[in-house]
Amino acid sequence: MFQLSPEEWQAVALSLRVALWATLAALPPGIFIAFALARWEFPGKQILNGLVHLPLILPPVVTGYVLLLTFGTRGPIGAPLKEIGIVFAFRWSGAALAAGIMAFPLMVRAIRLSIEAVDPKLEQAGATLGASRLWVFATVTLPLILPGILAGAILAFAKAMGEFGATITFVSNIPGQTQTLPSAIYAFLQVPGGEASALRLVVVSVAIAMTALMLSEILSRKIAKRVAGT
Amino acid sequence: MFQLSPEEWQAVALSLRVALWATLAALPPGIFIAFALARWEFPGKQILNGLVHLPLILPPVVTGYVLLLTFGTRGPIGAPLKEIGIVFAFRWSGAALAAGIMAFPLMVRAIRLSIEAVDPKLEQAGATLGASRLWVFATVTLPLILPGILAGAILAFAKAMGEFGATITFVSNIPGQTQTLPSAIYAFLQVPGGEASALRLVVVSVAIAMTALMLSEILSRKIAKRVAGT
Amino acid sequence: MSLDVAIRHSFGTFSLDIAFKAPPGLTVLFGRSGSGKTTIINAVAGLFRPDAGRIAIGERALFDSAQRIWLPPHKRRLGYIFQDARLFPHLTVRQNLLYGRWFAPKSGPQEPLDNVVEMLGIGPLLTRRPGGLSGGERQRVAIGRALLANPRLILADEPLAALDEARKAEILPYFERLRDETSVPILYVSHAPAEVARLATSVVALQNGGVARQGSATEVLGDPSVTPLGAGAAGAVLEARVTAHHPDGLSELTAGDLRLLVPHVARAPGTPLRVHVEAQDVMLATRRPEGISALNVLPATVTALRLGEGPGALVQLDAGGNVILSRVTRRSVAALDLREGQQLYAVLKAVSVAKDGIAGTDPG
Amino acid sequence: MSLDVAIRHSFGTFSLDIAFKAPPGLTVLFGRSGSGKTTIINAVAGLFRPDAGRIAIGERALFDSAQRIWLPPHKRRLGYIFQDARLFPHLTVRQNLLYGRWFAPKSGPQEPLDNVVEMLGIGPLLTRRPGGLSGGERQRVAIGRALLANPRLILADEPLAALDEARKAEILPYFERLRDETSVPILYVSHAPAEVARLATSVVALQNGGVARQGSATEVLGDPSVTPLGAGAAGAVLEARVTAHHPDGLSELTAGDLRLLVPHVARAPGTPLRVHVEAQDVMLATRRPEGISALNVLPATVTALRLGEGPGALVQLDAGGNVILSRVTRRSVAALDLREGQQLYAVLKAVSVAKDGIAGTDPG
Amino acid sequence: AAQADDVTVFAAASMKNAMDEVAERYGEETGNKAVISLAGSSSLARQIQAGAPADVFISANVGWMDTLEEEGLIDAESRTDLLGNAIVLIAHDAGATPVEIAPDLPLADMLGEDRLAMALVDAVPAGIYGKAALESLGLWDGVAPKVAQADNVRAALALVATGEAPMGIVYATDAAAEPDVTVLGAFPKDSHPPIVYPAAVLAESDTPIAAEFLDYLQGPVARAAFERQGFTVLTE
Ligand SMILES: Nc1ncnc2c1ncn2[C@@H]1O[C@H](COP(=O)(O)OP(=O)(O)OP(=O)(O)O)[C@@H](O)[C@H]1O
Ligand SMILES: Nc1ncnc2c1ncn2[C@@H]1O[C@H](COP(=O)(O)OP(=O)(O)OP(=O)(O)O)[C@@H](O)[C@H]1O
Ligand SMILES: [Mg+2]
Ligand SMILES: [Mg+2]
Repeated sequence: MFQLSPEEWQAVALSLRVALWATLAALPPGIFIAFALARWEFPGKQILNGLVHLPLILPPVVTGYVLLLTFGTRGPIGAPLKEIGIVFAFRWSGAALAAGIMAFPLMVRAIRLSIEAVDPKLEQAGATLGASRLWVFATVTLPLILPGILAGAILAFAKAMGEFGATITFVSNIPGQTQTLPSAIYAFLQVPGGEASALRLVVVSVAIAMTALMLSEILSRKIAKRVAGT
Repeated sequence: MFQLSPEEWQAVALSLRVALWATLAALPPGIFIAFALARWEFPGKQILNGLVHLPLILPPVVTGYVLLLTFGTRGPIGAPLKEIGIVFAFRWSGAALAAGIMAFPLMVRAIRLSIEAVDPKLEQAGATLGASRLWVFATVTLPLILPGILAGAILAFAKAMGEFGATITFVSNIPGQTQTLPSAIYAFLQVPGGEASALRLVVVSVAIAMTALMLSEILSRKIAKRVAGT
Repeated sequence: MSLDVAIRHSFGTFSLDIAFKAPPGLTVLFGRSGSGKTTIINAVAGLFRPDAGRIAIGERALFDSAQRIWLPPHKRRLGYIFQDARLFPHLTVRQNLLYGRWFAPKSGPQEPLDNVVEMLGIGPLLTRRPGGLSGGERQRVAIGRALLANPRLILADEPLAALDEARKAEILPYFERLRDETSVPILYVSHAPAEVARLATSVVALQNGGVARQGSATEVLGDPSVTPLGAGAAGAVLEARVTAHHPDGLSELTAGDLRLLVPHVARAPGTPLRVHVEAQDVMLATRRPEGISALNVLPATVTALRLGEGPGALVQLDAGGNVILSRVTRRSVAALDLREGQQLYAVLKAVSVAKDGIAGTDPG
Repeated sequence: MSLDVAIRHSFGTFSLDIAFKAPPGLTVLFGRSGSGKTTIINAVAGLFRPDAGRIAIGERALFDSAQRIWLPPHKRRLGYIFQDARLFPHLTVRQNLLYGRWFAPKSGPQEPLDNVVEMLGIGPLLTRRPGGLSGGERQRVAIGRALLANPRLILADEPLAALDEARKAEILPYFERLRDETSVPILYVSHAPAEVARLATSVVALQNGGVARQGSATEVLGDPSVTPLGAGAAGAVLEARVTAHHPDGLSELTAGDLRLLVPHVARAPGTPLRVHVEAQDVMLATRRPEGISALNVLPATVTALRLGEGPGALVQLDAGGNVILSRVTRRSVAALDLREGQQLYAVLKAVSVAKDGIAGTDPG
Repeated sequence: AAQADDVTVFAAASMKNAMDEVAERYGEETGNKAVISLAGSSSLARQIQAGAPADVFISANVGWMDTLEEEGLIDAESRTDLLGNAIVLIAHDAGATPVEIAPDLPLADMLGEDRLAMALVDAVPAGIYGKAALESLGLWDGVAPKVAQADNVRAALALVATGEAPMGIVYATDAAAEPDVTVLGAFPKDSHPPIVYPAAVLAESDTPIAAEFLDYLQGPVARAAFERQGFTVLTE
């Protein structure tokens, strides 16, 4: 039963790549926005917060469609990017973009919650010892929110592994290029007799995500232990 | 442009009802499981954790299909429930179940993160003053994680407002009974020229979710201020 | 009720192995920073489960590794004043104070909130939340919270460390009352000799996770061979009794055959009192000095003489049946030709005795 | 360098309105719990921005509401020892200690880590994380962290409160050295009279958010009309100098025309020293007493006499050009017929002076 | 297309089995590679509107092909109605007796309190055809409140297969392959607009093998594959 066809292997590899990149690329802006939302007051904060949550609220098809309109090669962002050689449409990078955007709210929330849990008194202590805001962030806040970042990243990774609606709407379902595991599963489910094949892929997808989840739990426990101090 | 048809109003009302119930019903088990994952060690913990994340990883159609198989009137859970008069299939309650399950991992993560941020020393202090575990939870942990619960709830609400794949697969789309906003939006997007109609509904959906988001931010800030102490 | 503690535990490099019996009253744990005081208190509270041992109040075991007994903290009826206050940040000060009340049995005597609030001077804080409190305010609320829980065992980990002298002077009598008027055993950590001398029924001195010495306050503080509180703290503890109040504001105490004058003590005649006389406050004279301000000139006999390694010496005296210690220089030992059995006078200023050694003293 | 502080701020019911100038050296802030000490220190550190005022070190303004100057904390080059230690939980003790080093300019004298670690006795903790440290261990690491940041301003909020006497005795000289050998201004909060007397160059007494009194340590502690540390703490601070070391372990000090014998002081002859003589340790005698253990019998003249409301009285004396205070009972005032201008003897035990009043004293 | 000998085909997802087979055979025979991207017709059409690098489009939905043609996005010359299909009424019950689907069919009564599973009746082709058929037979008003609309025909099939809905309307192709459903009857051909899958080469396609592949789809190999999946092949 676990013989995967070369195309399916491709889909596995692509899903992994997409989910990894989506997660990694979303992390820096995710951390930054989470920090801004947790610690700063600025005009438009509520709007930013709303924007971040948008992909959660909209049906994925709508998000995918919006991406297609804006990041497509003829879209207002896609066209100029194409000029400088960056193309998302119908590339795996587009799948990563879609997955990253869909996963973004989950990641930001998790990181934001951990930032809010950091005692500002520790950050103050860092400042009195000469660390500028940025250094305080890097040496105090960041290490203390590592478990939150990890939680955000794993949520994002899981979401990216499962993301389908926005991806297939934005970059279609081209084997070897944009066909991720969920898209492949979807295609199997559209025809008679495809269930067994779909199930195989579901199992693979779940196995990957569970492994990632387990690793993150172990890592997170390690971090927590260090901070608890022994 | 903002004339909604009576059917669309129904969809709006239904979406609100579904999202609210999904969120409310998910809260108690969400808090419980988050607590178990954050504070207890027990065999099968990793499996529970995996199960909770499953709806995130699986394509929504698969989740919907699994729900249909288990909670359908002939499913292993649905059949006995039917005996006692609880039916999910083709009911708004089924939509709420699907939305709740899809939103569950987001909620649990948020709450779990806040539980992990509660200083166990405060809980110990409660215990020394005579509070049993349950009382410590109710009087110390719970009030301290309110912001996390709120964050989890609002994430779940937003997700439930946007959930579509699992819902339509499980309870299909019956106007007035299971047709939520995302289903309606999806339907509009399937036909050429439906974009304008879809947009109207998207705007309504976003407006509702943004309002909820804003309220939660205000509430959460109030809670945080109280705890910071003045 | 007495408290029995015998525990063994090891944390990596630090290992604890102690056993002591705290008689009814107040037992002071002291020892240098890191000697294991908080660890012991946590074990008694049930916040930490030692590798092995037994902890019991009277006959009731709280923990017994051999019999696999383990009473969870919330069943121990504790009043634990933590070294770090640990107030509940989401509750107001009043709610913090009353927290233990929710869980305490409603029967039995209840300390009225108002008394405790007044003693601690936290009335104006009641509606605030702990967030903005000062260090000392926090500490006081933490004391109140523990005391108001109607505990059957009080654990106090340096409860007064963050407080000013005036505030300490207001709170100390409260602990004395608890010690004297209730049967609640109190385990009290303190570094301050004044507190130890004044409060301790019994003293357990810890060193590197072991018990270095244990005994009654009189024994431990009066033993010239141990100076666990530092040389400066050696002193005698006299069990005295108020005999009279003089119109010029002085009170007269009797301890054995001794008569002592001290500044006014707000206790009725007949009340028993503990008086701490620090060795360094006792001057020796070979003839009765005259024309001096010191009011207490006590005939005494040298019973022991111990020369330290430095320039000092500790002289143990018997004065009217009481043991008194005096700290003098070796030079004086030579100049006065001090010997065991010698008759002389111990000279003691009234105000020195009052310094911190007596309950209810009015700081004049 | 001196520190100028003038701030106004109000938190709901509590309002702060203070102005003081801290001369070079160590300025002790004291006052009862909740009087605003931590608030002031936080304002100086830049952790809290008062409604109005000005804070400056020498000519350099850290904060000036009129000129809209606000230097962020990380540019103030601070060494802040927090009342709650605030160690970084994710860093080891060593990393905590060296944290400030990353940001301090590499030029200039650097205190070696080892010295500080040894003074604080935290060598065995270096590789541990703060999580499992005891209260006192935490506090010591916090002291080390602040001192190792090469600060140009030290803020110490009850740094020794959680420590045992022996440990305090080891750390106090370090603060004395900082005070005497560097130009770093130190703002130091303490409730302990011994610390105040020993460390303070200048003292600011706070009450309810205002400055109740300010002056040099000698002035504040020597003024019989104020007893901000409680009556027990009144005392004189003598500016003395080591003149000789005697073979029997005593050291000889000179203050004005006065010669004092005290237990060995580990300073070279010629070193200036501050000696705190508590009023309650000074006995008065109308004729020179003989055959007594006290080594210091100082001819003195009564310059002021102040009867308190209780049974006590404070007598101000001139002894060889020094102001000395003595606390006696009213009964003694009557018995000795004390009057201003009277010639008499102040009797002082060597060990009493040594108690906590002198730097570098070997606790014999 | 990425390479000269690659052809990218956007095809409705319901054609997966047949298209996979055709593409494989095409590759073996010509050495060229047909890359098949399967998704909903609406997604694919929108992607083509946004400039997708596809060469051939096969839609399950005539409306979308019309839209693309109006916008000049396909080579109108090449457009051809490739496949046909039929819609059938199915039941979960294995022993159900076949019925004749005619205006007198008591469909509403047969359903009772239960649901009729269909694809979205205003959005998804199978649903649109089904609704049209019921309307022309005069049955729609009776059953409309009982229709459970799934987002695609496969989901509607699943509702019947699990027994959640006792009856449904799906393509004959899907019904044939699902063992858990019984076909009650086919809708008369004239009760709904013809069910066709139009195919066309895209206007922007720059590979000559696009037309070649479209031809291949109409050849014998493809015909056999399509017929094996139950489609009617409309081209000669
Ligand atoms: N945010 C705030 N809101 C209201 N009151 C406050 C706030 N911060 C401080 N206070 C009050 O200001 C007063 C001064 O506090 P501060 O911490 O400066 O006292 P402190 O002198 O350091 O006392 P302690 O010796 O107890 O540490 C206290 O009564 C405190 O309750
Ligand atoms: N989890 C732990 N891991 C390693 N060492 C620990 C742990 N917990 C406590 N210790 C060590 O045990 C020793 C005793 O700690 P404890 O808190 O009982 O000291 P203490 O007597 O209360 O000191 P202090 O007066 O400073 O509060 C300390 O040296 C501490 O570092
Ligand atoms: Mg401790
Ligand atoms: Mg303070």
